[in-house]
Amino acid sequence: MLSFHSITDSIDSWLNHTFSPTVALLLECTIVAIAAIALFATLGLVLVLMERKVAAFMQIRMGPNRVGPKGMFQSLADTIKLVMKEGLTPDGADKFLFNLAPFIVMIVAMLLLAPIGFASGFQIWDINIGVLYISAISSISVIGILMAGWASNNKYSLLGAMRSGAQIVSYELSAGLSILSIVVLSGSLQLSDIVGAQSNGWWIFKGHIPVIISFVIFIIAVTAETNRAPFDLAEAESELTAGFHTEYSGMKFALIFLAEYINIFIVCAIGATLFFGGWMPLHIGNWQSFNHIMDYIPSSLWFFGKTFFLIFVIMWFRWTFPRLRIDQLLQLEWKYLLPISMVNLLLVTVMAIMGWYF
Amino acid sequence: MIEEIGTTAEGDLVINIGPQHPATHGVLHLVVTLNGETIKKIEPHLGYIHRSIEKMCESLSYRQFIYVTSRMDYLSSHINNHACAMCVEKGLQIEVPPRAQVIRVLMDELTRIASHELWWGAMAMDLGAFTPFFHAFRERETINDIMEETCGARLTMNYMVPGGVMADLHPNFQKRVKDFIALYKSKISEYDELVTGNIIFQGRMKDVGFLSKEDAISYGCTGPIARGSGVSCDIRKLYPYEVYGQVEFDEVLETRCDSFGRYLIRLREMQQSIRIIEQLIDNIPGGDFQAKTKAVLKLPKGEFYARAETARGELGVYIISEGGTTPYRIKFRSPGFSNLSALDHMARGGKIGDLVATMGTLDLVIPDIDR
Amino acid sequence: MGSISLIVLVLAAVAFSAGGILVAKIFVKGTKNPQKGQAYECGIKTEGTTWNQFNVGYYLFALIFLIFDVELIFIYPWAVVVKKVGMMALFEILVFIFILFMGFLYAHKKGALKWM
Amino acid sequence: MTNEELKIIISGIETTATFEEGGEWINVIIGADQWKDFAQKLRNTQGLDLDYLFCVTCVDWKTHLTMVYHFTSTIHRHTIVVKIKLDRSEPAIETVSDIWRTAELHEREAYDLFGVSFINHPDLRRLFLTDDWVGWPLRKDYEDPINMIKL
Amino acid sequence: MFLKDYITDIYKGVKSLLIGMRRTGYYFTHHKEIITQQYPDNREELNLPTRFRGEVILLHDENNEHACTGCTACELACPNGTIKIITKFDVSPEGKKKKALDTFIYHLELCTMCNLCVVACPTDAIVMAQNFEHSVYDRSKLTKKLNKPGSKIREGIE
Repeated sequence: MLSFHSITDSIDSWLNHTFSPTVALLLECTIVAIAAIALFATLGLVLVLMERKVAAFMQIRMGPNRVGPKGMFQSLADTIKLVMKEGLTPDGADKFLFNLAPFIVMIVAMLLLAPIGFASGFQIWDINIGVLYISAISSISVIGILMAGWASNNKYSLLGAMRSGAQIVSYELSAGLSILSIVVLSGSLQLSDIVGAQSNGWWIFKGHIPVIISFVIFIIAVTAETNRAPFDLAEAESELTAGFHTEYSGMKFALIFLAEYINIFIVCAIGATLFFGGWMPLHIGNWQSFNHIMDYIPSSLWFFGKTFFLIFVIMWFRWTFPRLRIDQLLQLEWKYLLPISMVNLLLVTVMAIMGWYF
Repeated sequence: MIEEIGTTAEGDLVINIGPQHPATHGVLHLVVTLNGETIKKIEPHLGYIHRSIEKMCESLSYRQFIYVTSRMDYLSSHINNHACAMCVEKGLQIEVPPRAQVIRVLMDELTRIASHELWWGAMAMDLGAFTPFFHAFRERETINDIMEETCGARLTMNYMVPGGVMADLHPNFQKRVKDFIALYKSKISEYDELVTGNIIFQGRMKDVGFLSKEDAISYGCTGPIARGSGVSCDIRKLYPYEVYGQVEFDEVLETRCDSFGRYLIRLREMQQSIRIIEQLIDNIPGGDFQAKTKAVLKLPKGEFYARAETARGELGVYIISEGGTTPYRIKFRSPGFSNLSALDHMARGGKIGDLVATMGTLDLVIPDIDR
Repeated sequence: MGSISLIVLVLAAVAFSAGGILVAKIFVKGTKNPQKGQAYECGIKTEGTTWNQFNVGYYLFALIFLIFDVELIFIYPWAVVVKKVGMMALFEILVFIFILFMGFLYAHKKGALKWM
Repeated sequence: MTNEELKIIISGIETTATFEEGGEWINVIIGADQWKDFAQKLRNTQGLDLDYLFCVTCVDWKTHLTMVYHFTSTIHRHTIVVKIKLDRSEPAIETVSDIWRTAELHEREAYDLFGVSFINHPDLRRLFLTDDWVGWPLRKDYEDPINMIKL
Repeated sequence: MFLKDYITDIYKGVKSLLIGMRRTGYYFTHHKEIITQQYPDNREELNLPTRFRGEVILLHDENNEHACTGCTACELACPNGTIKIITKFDVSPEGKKKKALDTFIYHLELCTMCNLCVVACPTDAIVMAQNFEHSVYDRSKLTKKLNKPGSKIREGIE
């Protein structure tokens, strides 16, 4: 069976046989970098097209259907357009920070790729504090947004950045707490361990209602953290035209835009890993034959399938709900999500200690 | 905090919202003074689309000037034309044939539904929900198609002439309108599912943009805005024109006084319009669709004032005639202009998000304000 | 791969972003126009400065977040070992979350969580 | 309330008021000096209660300007029209924007297009036209060779 | 009681959101409801109603004859000065001079399709055509001469 694990292993052993260890390491680094960049580019193209198609079908229209078969190359054409656009920097802007901001958001998005297990045994860095690493790195993205908003010297951008600051830091808490409930159940911070703990069933099934609650909280919190509607107050185009990236154009805009979509992918990938067992195939109790068939589906397909399902849910939110107001947004977090997730964490703890899960 | 509202102090942010802004639905320019997110003052700047229609009309004949008024409130262009035609008829003392009266009322109500549909979609879009906009256009397109078939145009129909309507109804008209009513009734529950019942939407709309009954009268608000504050001001009920006196419908009133009240008013008004259409569609009397008029119309010396209930409120047409073929002075009392004056009062103390919600319920059409 | 992957990924991100911007630079033939440098404010010139003192409302949340986030970090090591320690861990975290919750209620009562 | 009854009440509160026949509503003509007082009384006199000002406009009669105010009472549903002659060279009249809030924008419009200055108006500026515009477009003798198309 | 309200709030809120998602989910899976018209592709099926007002045309029959007497009623009726009629004097075989149409100039760029000229025409010589694709690269192309070269007035039209 073709799997990423064997491919990476064979590449690794071939490199180490052919070259000296230093060169092999360098070459591996290059391969990883190229793979990451390729993943970024592909994901950007696919997710933008997916978003537009999902939006279109929900809005009883066709969506992009001119460029390529069924409009498949629409986002490629858009990318080419964005490359051809002039990237302006406003006169009054803090030029250094203004140009730095897209790099920051891109670096954050890229760093978050490291601990994600894309397939069985296919992970860039299986860090033993994976969950902590993710919470830590994802907090940095707010700095990029604040930087972009403040440096633009534009009032809309400033307001958007400020909103986004208050919003992201608030939702960080309940996202963290809901992730913790899985950590409690799995007893490890390492993502591969968490996936391994779900080999006999995903946490969302094994964990009863408390895990479902923490999953709902997680989805709401990450929707808010990635500035997606209904929490897109940082952009809020009917209020602040385009929020923190009002002044960005051309390639710099494209980078911010891309990073946003990559962030969605990453949080959905983490959600899939924590709650849906990552690359683990679906196994149902003692149905041996069913479980065997499921095993034949490659693990990477499982992972991407789950992730894209979560992405679809987040898109579904966007094209259904109106936007919240800033005070309601924070009220939702501080009045509902945070107390609930605290209590929920205790419930999960009791469940974990008593062993009340399958 | 509250006592600071209305003053400008250090640390306040002055932001221009409009003329090129997604929430203003046109070229309205608001200068907003903010403290953090809280609005302290709003100053509307108008005139970006001012064409001085009143001056233009002074050089147009009584047949010609009607078409210009379609360009004021283009979403209820038919009702604008109606008010103008009624004013001319008042001056000439023309009796409009019953068939024409019914046709006019049918078209008015279709226009009102189309206008409210667009508003419903745009309102949801202001609050960040894009999908309802497209769903609203599905119904609106059907009305536009009906209009196109009978009147010859989709938006600026110019179907009215002094004394009646320009052409008879299209043979398909009755059937298509009935189809539309069936379509509308099958989709009405979706409006509640998608928008009205949504908790986020209600949270955004409730207790936002408060306008008390006294303020609504003092600011000269009409239409759904005043009715949302409990002011009875439906011209169709108070001063019935054409066949409005003979059909059964309710004047929708709400006493919530907030954005959500105004939102509900418009939703229910659409249903009242459907009710009017249902009563009339099978009872269109025969006869002429136009009264006999002279080729060149001359209004007698005097002043004439006619009003009609557009989708936005009371439209008044005030003609001063010196006996010639053109009006000496014409004044359009447009609903949007008065409604806009209340915006500052309604939005003060709220957030930027509230401003958008309030402005959405005002249903501003900028050419109507600028004229 | 180990921690070296972080450096690799940062470099990849920088290369990707810089590459994109540079490629765009090659293609774009920009024209000079003083209007282009203006900040976008719906086509009207900006009034006053943007970088002035700002309502404190936004920062309060950042401060409260800081407190809670630090507390949250303490829960991480606990979460890993909770299954091994058993009942004792539950009591400990009960006390911890109780104190945290009291702090939360205090902030709520003080109106710090209300938007201004 | 019929027009005759209204006439009696109005004559009672303002002796200098004259009436103009014709038209569906009662037309009251008073001088600009009495206007502010009269407006207060229109709003507050019991039985009149004209709380809703729905149309404010000005007419250029080439020899003079006339301000026209349309009032309705939302309680009694009667309508009256008040007309005030103004000097054409320097038209000035007291504002009523403190009695009816809607007048603020309407008076700015009249100022913008006719050049009537409203005394004590809180914010009397051009509404539609730019602040440096010369002339009053809706006056009959206004000429704008660039923007006006003669048919 | 506080807790009960708290939980009912959450329940109601989540329910309303799920109802909304069910509606959009329905449309996502039911592609038959799509109402988009693929405009330039559906030119053939595009059925404009006969009353649709696209532009003014002067009707010509197969003998290249029209019904315009050059009476300028349409020119007077037009609010925008869209129509300009230039007349000439035809000399009939009996030697009588008769006013006739020379050039019917139509400024499409000024036209608002208000139909007043068609209503005003005493001989029904002009009608509204259904063509709506008027875009051109040069504004001057929108000024049209409506009477075809060599056309003349139909017999019996006064």
